[in-house]
Amino acid sequence: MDKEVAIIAYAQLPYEADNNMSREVMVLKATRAAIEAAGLKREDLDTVITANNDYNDGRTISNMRLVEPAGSWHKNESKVEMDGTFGVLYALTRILSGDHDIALVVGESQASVYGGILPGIMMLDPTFDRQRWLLNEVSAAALQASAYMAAAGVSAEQIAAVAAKNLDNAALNPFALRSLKGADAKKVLASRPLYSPITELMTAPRCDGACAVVMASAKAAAKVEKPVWIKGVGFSHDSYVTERSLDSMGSLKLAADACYRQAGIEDPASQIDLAEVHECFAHEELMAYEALGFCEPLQGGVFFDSGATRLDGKLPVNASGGALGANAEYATGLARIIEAAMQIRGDAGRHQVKGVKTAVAHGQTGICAQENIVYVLGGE
Amino acid sequence: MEYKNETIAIEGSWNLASWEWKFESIALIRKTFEAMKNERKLMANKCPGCGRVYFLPKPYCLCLSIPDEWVEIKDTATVTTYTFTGAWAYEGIADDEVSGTPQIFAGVVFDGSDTKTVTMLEGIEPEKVHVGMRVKLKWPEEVAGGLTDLAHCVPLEE
Amino acid sequence: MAKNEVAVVGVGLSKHVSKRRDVNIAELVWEAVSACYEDAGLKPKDVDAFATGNMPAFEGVNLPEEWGAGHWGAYNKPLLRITTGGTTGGSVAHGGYYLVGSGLFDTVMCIAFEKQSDGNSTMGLNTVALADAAAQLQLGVDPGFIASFGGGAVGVAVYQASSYMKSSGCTTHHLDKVSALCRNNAALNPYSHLKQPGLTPEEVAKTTLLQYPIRFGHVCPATDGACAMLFTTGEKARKLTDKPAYVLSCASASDEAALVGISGSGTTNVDPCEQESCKIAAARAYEIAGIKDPRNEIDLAEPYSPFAHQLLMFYERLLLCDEGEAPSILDSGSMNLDGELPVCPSGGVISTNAIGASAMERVAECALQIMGKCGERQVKKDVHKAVAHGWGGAVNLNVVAVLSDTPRR
Amino acid sequence: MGAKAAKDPVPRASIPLNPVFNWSVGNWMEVFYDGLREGKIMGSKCPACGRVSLPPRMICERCFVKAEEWVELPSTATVQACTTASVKVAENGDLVDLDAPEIIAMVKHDGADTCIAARLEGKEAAVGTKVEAVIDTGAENVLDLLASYKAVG
Repeated sequence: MDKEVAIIAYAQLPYEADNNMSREVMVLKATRAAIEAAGLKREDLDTVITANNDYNDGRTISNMRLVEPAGSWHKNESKVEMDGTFGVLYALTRILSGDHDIALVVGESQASVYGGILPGIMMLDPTFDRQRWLLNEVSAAALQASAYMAAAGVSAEQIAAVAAKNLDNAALNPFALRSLKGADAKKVLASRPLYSPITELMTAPRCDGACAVVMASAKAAAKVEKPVWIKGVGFSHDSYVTERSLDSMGSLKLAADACYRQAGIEDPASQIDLAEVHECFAHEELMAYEALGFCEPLQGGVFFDSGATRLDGKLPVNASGGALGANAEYATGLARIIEAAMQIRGDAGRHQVKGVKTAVAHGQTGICAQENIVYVLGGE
Repeated sequence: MEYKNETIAIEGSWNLASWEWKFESIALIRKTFEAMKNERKLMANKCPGCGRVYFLPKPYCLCLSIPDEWVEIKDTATVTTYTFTGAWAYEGIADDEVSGTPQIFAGVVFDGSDTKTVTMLEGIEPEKVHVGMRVKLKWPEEVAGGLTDLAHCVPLEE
Repeated sequence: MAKNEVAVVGVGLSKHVSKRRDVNIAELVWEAVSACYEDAGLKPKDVDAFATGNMPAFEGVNLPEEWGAGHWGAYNKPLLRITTGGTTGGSVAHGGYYLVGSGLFDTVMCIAFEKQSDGNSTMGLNTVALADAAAQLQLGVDPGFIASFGGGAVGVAVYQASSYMKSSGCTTHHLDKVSALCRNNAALNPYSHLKQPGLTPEEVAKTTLLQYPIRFGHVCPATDGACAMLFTTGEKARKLTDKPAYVLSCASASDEAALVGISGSGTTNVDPCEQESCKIAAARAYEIAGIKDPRNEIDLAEPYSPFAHQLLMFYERLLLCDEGEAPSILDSGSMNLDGELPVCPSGGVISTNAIGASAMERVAECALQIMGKCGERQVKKDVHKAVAHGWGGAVNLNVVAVLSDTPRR
Repeated sequence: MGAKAAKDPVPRASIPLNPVFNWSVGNWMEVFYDGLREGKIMGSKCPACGRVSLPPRMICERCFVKAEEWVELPSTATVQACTTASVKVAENGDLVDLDAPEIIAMVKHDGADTCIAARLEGKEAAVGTKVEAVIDTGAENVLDLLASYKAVG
């Protein structure tokens, strides 16, 4: 894809544990901010895609109440019940099809409203796992970490160090909810133990938040300053959590391969300047290095230890602090796209990395990252 | 393998009781209820962006503004939609199918607002109700400050 | 204008009955999916992406494709979940149109389903409103009071029906006729749920009155069922089949939620029978499809009508006649299988309602009629252009697709 | 807005309801549960690729073929992944501390190609540990038939 669809504006609200507003007003604020940032009016939007989940939102057809706040009244609208990064995919196809020029994508959820990790448990096989109460998003991730550690020889300290890196980066991001300036692995390991090796600080804190992206066709983006072009996209669905090998992220690799083919990326480690990864747990970032082709299989720990992915490294990953900084589910991956776009535009503020021309953004949905999507974004 | 038409059922549930939603509308509607009780007034909120007036008040507008101006609206209204329980008046419907006290429910738009409120119509035969007919709120003798105060409307003689 | 021409090359349906207790959700859906592959002569390896959706509160499973999609051939494939309540199936089909139309994917499997017997259908529907009901409880409103104002068991449809009847001149006899028409058509459809061959309007008029004007015979059943469709490019479609059904356009539009706004606030959607968003969506879809005169250019319509009056109301809102004309068009016989513009030859949603699948089944029926695969219920006339509709939300979401036997332009 | 003092907290609302579901397991899982009642571990086998699913699946996700062959698997399995749980999920979805840690593992039965998430008896486990299934054929709830796993020997 060469300069066919651009991200022309975006907005995030500060992520909070319990923000003082309804879901609807939260979405309205993110929507309005994104449209204003694009220099547009509601009337200019052709299509609106919301990304959220009925169980998180605690109501069936949860998009129905977002018609007004997402600016989609009388618009061509739909809902993707996956992370907002998949909403961007749907909007992208709507623009590429030629039927639409300007799209708004909104991702949202409020952890202060929903019942903890119950929505995730409701994703499990209802004929067996669901009511056995052994698996949930965190315990399943711990099993994934265990399998990965055994296969790749990665230690809990290395995983903790990934969390420390991201929490330290998050201290520079004004939108982040959780941050720890100068954090180290020791501090992460000493936080509340959940399911070994996972401790509290290795998990992405579920919170309240919404973010929005405005996308435009080449025609509509012609007058826009600093458009961020979508150069490639790939996504893939993996097997159910008990039916796949948990020591690697197979569907992320498939997604990345498809995305790179489209974007003409042959050597990601040298051609990508920065990556924003949707790591719901710290170890997933190490696994993502491998699947995204930044290093060889099972070398995630070694690659991390090289310092390459630090803010001052040659391929910074999660300069924003990533999902470990804030995790408003269904908005988290979309925020990765926004952060990558900010870096390309040079608008990232204190966590800006110099000279970012080409960036990767990753989103995921499901238990142990069952669904993955990868974007390559670039400037002029 | 013997094929069964009825297989084991695993029981589970969605503990929706653990969900706790947030609504600005609760506070806004409470304000309106208080004004009804204390001043016998219908207070609505008006959108600064497009001028739409919401009754009962609503925390956001479809034009992406936040309605935050309080305005008083009238207690006269126009019917926009309706239904009945008990269809005693209609063709081919036998008396024995009517159960309970017949009631006419109607969606009405109070004068000065742009939105619908659901109410019950009194003092009119169901076959005479029509979209566009004019009605008036029947204030209860004692205003409780709640939705029940808005529960009854009567035809407006104009 | 879509980059790629988009065509339907396969349709598959599961059995549709009230309770399928011999299969789990994933297995039920497999029946439709495998039938669809067979219909198109394709295999999962030929599919480039998947789109799927249902209305998850009915089954109580969040993102059911996470454990189920292995049964549908989606292993290691791109998959997009699209869910919009009652319109879900239509929205998933629209997803197929855009995924292929974008040029990113050639062949896309679209899957929509509902297994209502795994949950409680009434509770499933209620979860639309429970959050708002919770707010009303906070305001001291009695739940019984809310329920009676909401139109009791039949919901907001009773308001819609009354308003529509008053504005159009439609009588209860017309409602009875609609039910009879649909259930008789359903009797010819092997995949329909309620089959009542020979049902007369007089018999419908004798069913229990739920709330004026709606009788038991005017209401859809709760169904377990699934629908799958294969979309591909025009070029591939012509290689696969002599007679593909092209998707010319898709469009959606939404009003504000009707009856009440958020937690009891006012709503600008003051008359639930107006369905402004349906008119907007239809006009958009016709424009993209290059249809200037839908009344004469459309040969067949599948409006989404779980309640009898909606068949007539949406016929009008789909701009197929003037407002208020549909009842007399029904009387003229034009909507029959051998009529000028047959409506709901499948039997419609009033005969079969596996909610998440229903709006896709409208698209599927249009495609099957165009492809001439409808057997006993094949309409008499040649179908060149057909319109498929979906409706849902709180009386506020509408989706429209236009299909044709020839590609756009 | 903006300059105003701290706003009142937004009102909250909940409703004491718990929608109930009854998931029919289908004929493949029925065989699995019937087998466990007799102390047998039944897996489904794909006639095309030979992949064995445990718990059974009607369709082989790799071949899209009906897995109509059945195999009785040994009760022995290998730990593929394991975790020590310090917490469990409370009814409201919060993670609450356990009094004593528990081991949860992904185990793969000898001859199977998919895993079962299971509770391990004892205090320690490692990837690669050989375990065997403890079947409680008298369990009332079918989900308790496959009670736990314990180290072999």
